[in-house]
Amino acid sequence: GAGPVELDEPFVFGVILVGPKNDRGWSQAHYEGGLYVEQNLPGAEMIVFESLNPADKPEATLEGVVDDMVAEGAKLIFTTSDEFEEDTVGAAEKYPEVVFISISGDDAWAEGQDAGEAPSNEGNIMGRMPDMKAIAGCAAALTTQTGKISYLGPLINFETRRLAASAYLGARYCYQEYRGLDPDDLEFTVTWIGFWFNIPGVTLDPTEVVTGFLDGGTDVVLSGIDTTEAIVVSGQRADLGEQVWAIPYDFEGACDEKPEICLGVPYFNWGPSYLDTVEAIATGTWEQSWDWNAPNWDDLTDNDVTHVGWVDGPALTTELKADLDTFIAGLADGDINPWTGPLNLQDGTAYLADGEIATDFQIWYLPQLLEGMTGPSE
Amino acid sequence: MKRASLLQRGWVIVPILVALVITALLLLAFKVSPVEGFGAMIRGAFGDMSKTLSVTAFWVPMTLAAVGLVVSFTAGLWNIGVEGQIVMGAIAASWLALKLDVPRGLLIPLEMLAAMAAGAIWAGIVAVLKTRGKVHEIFGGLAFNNLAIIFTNYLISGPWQPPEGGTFRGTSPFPDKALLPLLGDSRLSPISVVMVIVAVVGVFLILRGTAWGLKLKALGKNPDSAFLLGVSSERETILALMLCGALAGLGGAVRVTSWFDSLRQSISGGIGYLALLVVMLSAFRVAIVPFVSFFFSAVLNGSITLQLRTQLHSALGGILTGVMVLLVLLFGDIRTLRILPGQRRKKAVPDE
Amino acid sequence: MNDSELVRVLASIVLQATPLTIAVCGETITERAGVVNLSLDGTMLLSAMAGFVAAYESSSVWVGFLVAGLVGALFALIVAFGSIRLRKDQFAVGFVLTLLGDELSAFLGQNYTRIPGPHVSHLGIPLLKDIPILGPIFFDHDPLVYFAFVLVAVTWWWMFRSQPGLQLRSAGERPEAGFARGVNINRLRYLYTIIGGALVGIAGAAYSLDIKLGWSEGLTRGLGWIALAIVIFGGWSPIRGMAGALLFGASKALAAALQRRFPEVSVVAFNATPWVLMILVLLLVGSDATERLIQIVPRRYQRRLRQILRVRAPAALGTVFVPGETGED
Amino acid sequence: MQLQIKGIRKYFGDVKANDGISLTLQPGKIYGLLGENGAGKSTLMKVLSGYHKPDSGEITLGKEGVRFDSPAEALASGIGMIYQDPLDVPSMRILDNYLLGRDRKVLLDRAEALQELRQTARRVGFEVDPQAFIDTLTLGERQQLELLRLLAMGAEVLILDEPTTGISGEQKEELFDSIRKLATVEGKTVILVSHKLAEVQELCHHVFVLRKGKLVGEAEIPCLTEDLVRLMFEDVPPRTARVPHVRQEKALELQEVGIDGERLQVSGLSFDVQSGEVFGLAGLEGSGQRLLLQACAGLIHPSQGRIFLNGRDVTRFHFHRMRSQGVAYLPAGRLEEGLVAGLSLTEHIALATMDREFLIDWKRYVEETQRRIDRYQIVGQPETLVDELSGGNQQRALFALLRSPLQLMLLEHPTRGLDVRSADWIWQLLMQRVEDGAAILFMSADLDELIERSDRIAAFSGGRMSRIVQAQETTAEELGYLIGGER
Ligand SMILES: Nc1ncnc2c1ncn2[C@@H]1O[C@H](COP(=O)(O)OP(=O)(O)OP(=O)(O)O)[C@@H](O)[C@H]1O
Ligand SMILES: Nc1ncnc2c1ncn2[C@@H]1O[C@H](COP(=O)(O)OP(=O)(O)OP(=O)(O)O)[C@@H](O)[C@H]1O
Ligand SMILES: [Mg+2]
Ligand SMILES: [Mg+2]
Repeated sequence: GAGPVELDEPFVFGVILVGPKNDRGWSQAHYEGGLYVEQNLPGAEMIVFESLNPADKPEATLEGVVDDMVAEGAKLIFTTSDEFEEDTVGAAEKYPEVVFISISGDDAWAEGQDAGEAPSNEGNIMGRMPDMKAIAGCAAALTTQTGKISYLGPLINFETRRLAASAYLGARYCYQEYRGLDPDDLEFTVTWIGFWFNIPGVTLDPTEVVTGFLDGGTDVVLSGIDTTEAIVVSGQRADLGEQVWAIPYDFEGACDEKPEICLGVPYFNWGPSYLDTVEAIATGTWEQSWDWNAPNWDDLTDNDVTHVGWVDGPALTTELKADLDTFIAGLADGDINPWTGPLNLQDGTAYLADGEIATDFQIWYLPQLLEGMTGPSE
Repeated sequence: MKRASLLQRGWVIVPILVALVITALLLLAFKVSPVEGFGAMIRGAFGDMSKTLSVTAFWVPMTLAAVGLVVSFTAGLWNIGVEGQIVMGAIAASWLALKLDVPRGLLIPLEMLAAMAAGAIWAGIVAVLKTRGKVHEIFGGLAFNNLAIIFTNYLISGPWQPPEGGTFRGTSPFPDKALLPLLGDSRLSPISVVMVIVAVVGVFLILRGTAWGLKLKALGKNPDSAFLLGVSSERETILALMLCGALAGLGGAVRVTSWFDSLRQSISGGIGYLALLVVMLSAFRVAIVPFVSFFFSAVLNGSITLQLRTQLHSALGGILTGVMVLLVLLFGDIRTLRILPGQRRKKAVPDE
Repeated sequence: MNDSELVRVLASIVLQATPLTIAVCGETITERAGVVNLSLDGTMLLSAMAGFVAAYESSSVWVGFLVAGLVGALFALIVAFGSIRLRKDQFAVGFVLTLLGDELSAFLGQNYTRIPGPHVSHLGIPLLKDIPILGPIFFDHDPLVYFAFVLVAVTWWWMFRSQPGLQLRSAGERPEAGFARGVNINRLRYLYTIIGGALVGIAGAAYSLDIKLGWSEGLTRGLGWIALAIVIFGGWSPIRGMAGALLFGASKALAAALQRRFPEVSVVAFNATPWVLMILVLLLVGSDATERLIQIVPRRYQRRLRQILRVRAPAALGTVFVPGETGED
Repeated sequence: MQLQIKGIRKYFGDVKANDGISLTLQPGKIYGLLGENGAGKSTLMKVLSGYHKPDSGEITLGKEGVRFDSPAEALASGIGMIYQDPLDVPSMRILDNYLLGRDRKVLLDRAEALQELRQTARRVGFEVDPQAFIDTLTLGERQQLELLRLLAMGAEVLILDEPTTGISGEQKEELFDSIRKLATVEGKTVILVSHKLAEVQELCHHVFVLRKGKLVGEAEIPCLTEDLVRLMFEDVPPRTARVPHVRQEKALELQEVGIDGERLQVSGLSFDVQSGEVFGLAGLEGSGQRLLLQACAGLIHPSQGRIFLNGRDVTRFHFHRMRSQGVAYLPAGRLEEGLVAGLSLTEHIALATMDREFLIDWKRYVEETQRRIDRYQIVGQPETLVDELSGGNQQRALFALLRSPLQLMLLEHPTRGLDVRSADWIWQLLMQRVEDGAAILFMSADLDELIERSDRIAAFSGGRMSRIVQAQETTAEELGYLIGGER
């Protein structure tokens, strides 16, 4: 925030979630972002709508929820899923006096593929998660004993490919640099369940997928889905005396499910960006933008500043932590960039030439998984 | 036929009221005043014109499916597969909407026909599995529901992915000419209301006045006797399910061409199951279905506002309707209550 | 896959199939008595939720299982009461309960979503677990797994080798005959419907307290229906039912493995395996085509083959029994 | 122990099945219970054996009054009954069936039960394979098993409800021998329910005769059969004289037809039925005559041979096609197979008579239904649901559903459940059809009906058809032999 802002009148903002607000993952992170605003800005008032997805609520539409929220006085509405991206455009056009923030979208990105699609009262916010995923990948590579890492993927799109690939790049780098092993020996498998969270009968069951990973010799599971199955199942196996670890995702508190095996968690911290947005609107300084917010490298867990974060998990040993910190420091000052060529796509086509550094565009719109990763690209 | 007495007819109000009381108690248990809760629901359903239109728009596909279900229930069939039939209708309509470039006047009827055909075929498979493979329609239907949803997911994440790349949300929006004309800002298309009216009247007439309707009725009550009376049970089973599937498929088309503007994952999201409840609460009578269905739609839409206002889980609407159907099913007919303990049925007493 | 990997996969399948085995066993008991409890899917959801909440609040998994069993028994009681006393359509009552259980679990469990809670702990059986291959697959698990084994064995013995089992089967096959021999058919149907329901409830809690740890909305959705289909595939025998549950578990493990093996095939295609499998097994045990197939083989093998491939529902399944008043209505 | 029944009443709705019946039965004697259809014999026995609770009246066993809430209680007091349709569990083994209800323990004592079963079987001279499944047995064997079970459970009073309708002559002799032994040697009371006078004369010591729910007489055996007939029917109604209408055209022709039933194989059927002819089929239940009717109706297809209808090969025609060829089939079960409970008479008439029409002209059908109601003297309105009709009226309704014109009528027990007058009247209607050229192929358990109504008769026994006899020249005795499988 840019200094304390005082509200003359209550400021109502809406948060529309795709899952339940207590999912210990993506949706809860947003919900807590909203709570952060309420705590730090007296007079700010959040209204939440959870589980807006057609499987849970065929009768609900984004438009209808927005109608209700506007009727309740909302001046700002966060739509927190890529599922909502297109309907947000429609809602923004319907209520030009209300600001809409489509999380993880690209419609307001001037250089993006969908440039110009967003009306002027719609902005995009996303945390720069690939960096954190690289750290997660690194932690996994440092820890693995079997050389087998698995990534529990949700559905396949630009975002999920981007994140899985980042984790892979981080893992490769650390496997080679800190452990002195051949990164080509590292097995990195991605299994997509089919949606952001388990829809029984329709998606693969994440519990079973993780079980399959562990049975197959994987000892570190990275989660890419909104919910906590990866750490829960791994935790169960650890209780049986197996040497396995997990890295959950999305939500800062996700390690709590099973701290003993948690190597850390890359998480979103929406509070600061939400607060900035609310303040900007309250003071009339808000302008449309596409924000891909970087972490606060000085302290990845300072939740008053950083937009994405990494908390070390209790299972990370001190010596490994030293290597990980070296890696993080390298990322922070730019010495290390996992997205440096040569880099080939999964089908073998060259993506980055030797020494070439990926642009935001190339990272955001990654068309396939990378060479060396096992698992479907589309 | 004896006419039901006033008490017999009016009795059904009692379980309905009990269901409301149970829901009110549930609200109280979660520290929400029932007045506020039900008030929010009513405002959410009928608070302004746009809400009422939204309720109506949601009502359309549910009613179409429910009307179809009256036909399959008449034939004694448990068409749980209606959910998948809605989805297949949506897929077929989407297919034409995305791929066919003809004028609107032609495209929309074609979409509707394709949707009906797809729903009918999906139901037909379940029917043939039943008649030829002895797979009960509940299991056939259930499997094909999930297969239809999985097929949708395949399409929207694969071949029909929007050109700018996949999210899992759905296909690109259809061209305007592929969409049903809407009433103002709402998602309600007057054309779809006409379809409902035609369906209700049509099914009413079919069941009341046609030879086929009579055959279904006989089939549903006693397949063996019906067969000896000249009803081809296999053919009528298949046709009854297919007609239901066609109407459900039409409902699916309405979902993609007016409620949404594209094919989405979980395009139906349980509307088919709701339709089954609607039909049960309507005591399998087609003339009552539209009203019960409207009530369901209002409750569900109302519970969106309820959730927003009270932060209570919106499953409350489903609980209200579920408890109501259960109570009406169990206790709605006062005549069957007479066999409760202590009130055994009257026996003929010696009259000398 | 090397040997030890295969063993681990098989052990996981056994573990994952445990709740289904229990549910299938429960419903088999119910249906053998002549009642169809269609509410399995809703029962399992609600009891998974209730079981977790109870275990969480009491810090005891056993309280959790107890409460889950009671919830299952309550739903079963509603089905039994509706069909036996009020003579309503069993399918209708069961179906409504299915949806209601789903909604109730979502609503009542809303504040207990995805929080860590107590769970069943591991207990390898000494000696047995050290048997090569079989040991780790069957005897190095949670007590719940052994409970399922014992349950299946006891149920089978009860059904086919004990006096009460004869009565149970007579209620499902020919209630008039049981009645004539002094069996109180309807009381027995109440009893076994409730016992079956309680087992289904325990199966639900087995998910939230053992297999999937914790509660989240829709935790077991769809599995109740699968269990119902397995009861048919299992030919209303607990042992075959358990085989069906294992087969189903294997098919899901296969789906995940196949996805890794064939990345070029669309991810979602593999999600369809359980449902395709469900139709195929029901076709196998029911369709006339199987019968024609059987007739091809030499006559002396036919009876055996028919026993393996085909199933026959209890003759009085889903019918109402009114003692001494048959034919009066 | 002396068994006394006093003033038993049992009403079903308006039907007075038992209207104050009192009997006294002594041990060591075999009693016959006679009466026309619907006289109330089975009801009385079901009351006695605990299956029905009487509306009033009492039962005394020895000196004590007893009340039974279930058949099991009756059996515990020593009264056991064998029903026409044996009350066993077809999917179980004989031993399990025997064990069911034998004791209340959890553990089954198979060895002991096996011995017991063998012993009892030897006592009455039956042979059993305890491991066989019930559904592989014949009706007669199943009755024997029931008898064994009752004996093993200590029954002192044995009730047999028409035990000979479904068994062969040989089995009958066997059964009668054991019954005699049980009564005279072991001192049991036996009640034989029957309307076959010869059997009663052969076996019983004493008979009771019921009519319309009341005891109308009793007699020591031997006595004059005519006296019994008079007791049973009061005034034997004069039956309509039969005028033959046989024409010289083959309506139905069978050539070397074989049929595979589930439990029975019928083979080598070759005969024809002329237009206007009434062809009767005698035989015990399950001997193959029903299979024949169903095959002629197109409900099942013969495994070999051909069937011709008016010279046309209809072997592979299915039921609905046969129906449109003017073939009518009347099943034995009324509400199970013939009528649809929950539909009105008008709806039935519409279903049965409509042609390829799309809309139903309800007005026309209501009128048509009213006409048929009048014609067939059905007590009911066009909008009456068939399940609200009485049994006899349901039977009439079945006839009212027949279409015209008809080439061939296939009837199972056309007058079962009807009193003598109604039966006669139904036959008059049928004879009108015959006059119009229809052929009738019917089966009946009533030998008198067969002899009186048919032109020709054949009997079935164990899947084989006997030689064909001229009805006018045959006797009930000859038919009895044919039914028993003798040539
Ligand atoms: N469960 C019942 N419900 C209604 N009516 C019944 C029932 N059982 C018997 N009846 C009626 O009671 C009357 C007497 O029937 P019952 O079976 O005792 O006759 P029956 O003498 O045994 O005749 P049959 O020689 O045909 O066996 C009949 O009119 C019959 O329709
Ligand atoms: N020649 C045939 N071959 C095959 N199936 C036939 C044939 N004739 C009739 N059927 C079948 O039998 C059924 C009954 O035929 P029927 O001629 O009795 O007509 P209906 O009872 O008036 O009914 P509908 O109007 O449905 O044909 C028909 O629906 C048809 O499926
Ligand atoms: Mg976009
Ligand atoms: Mg009788």
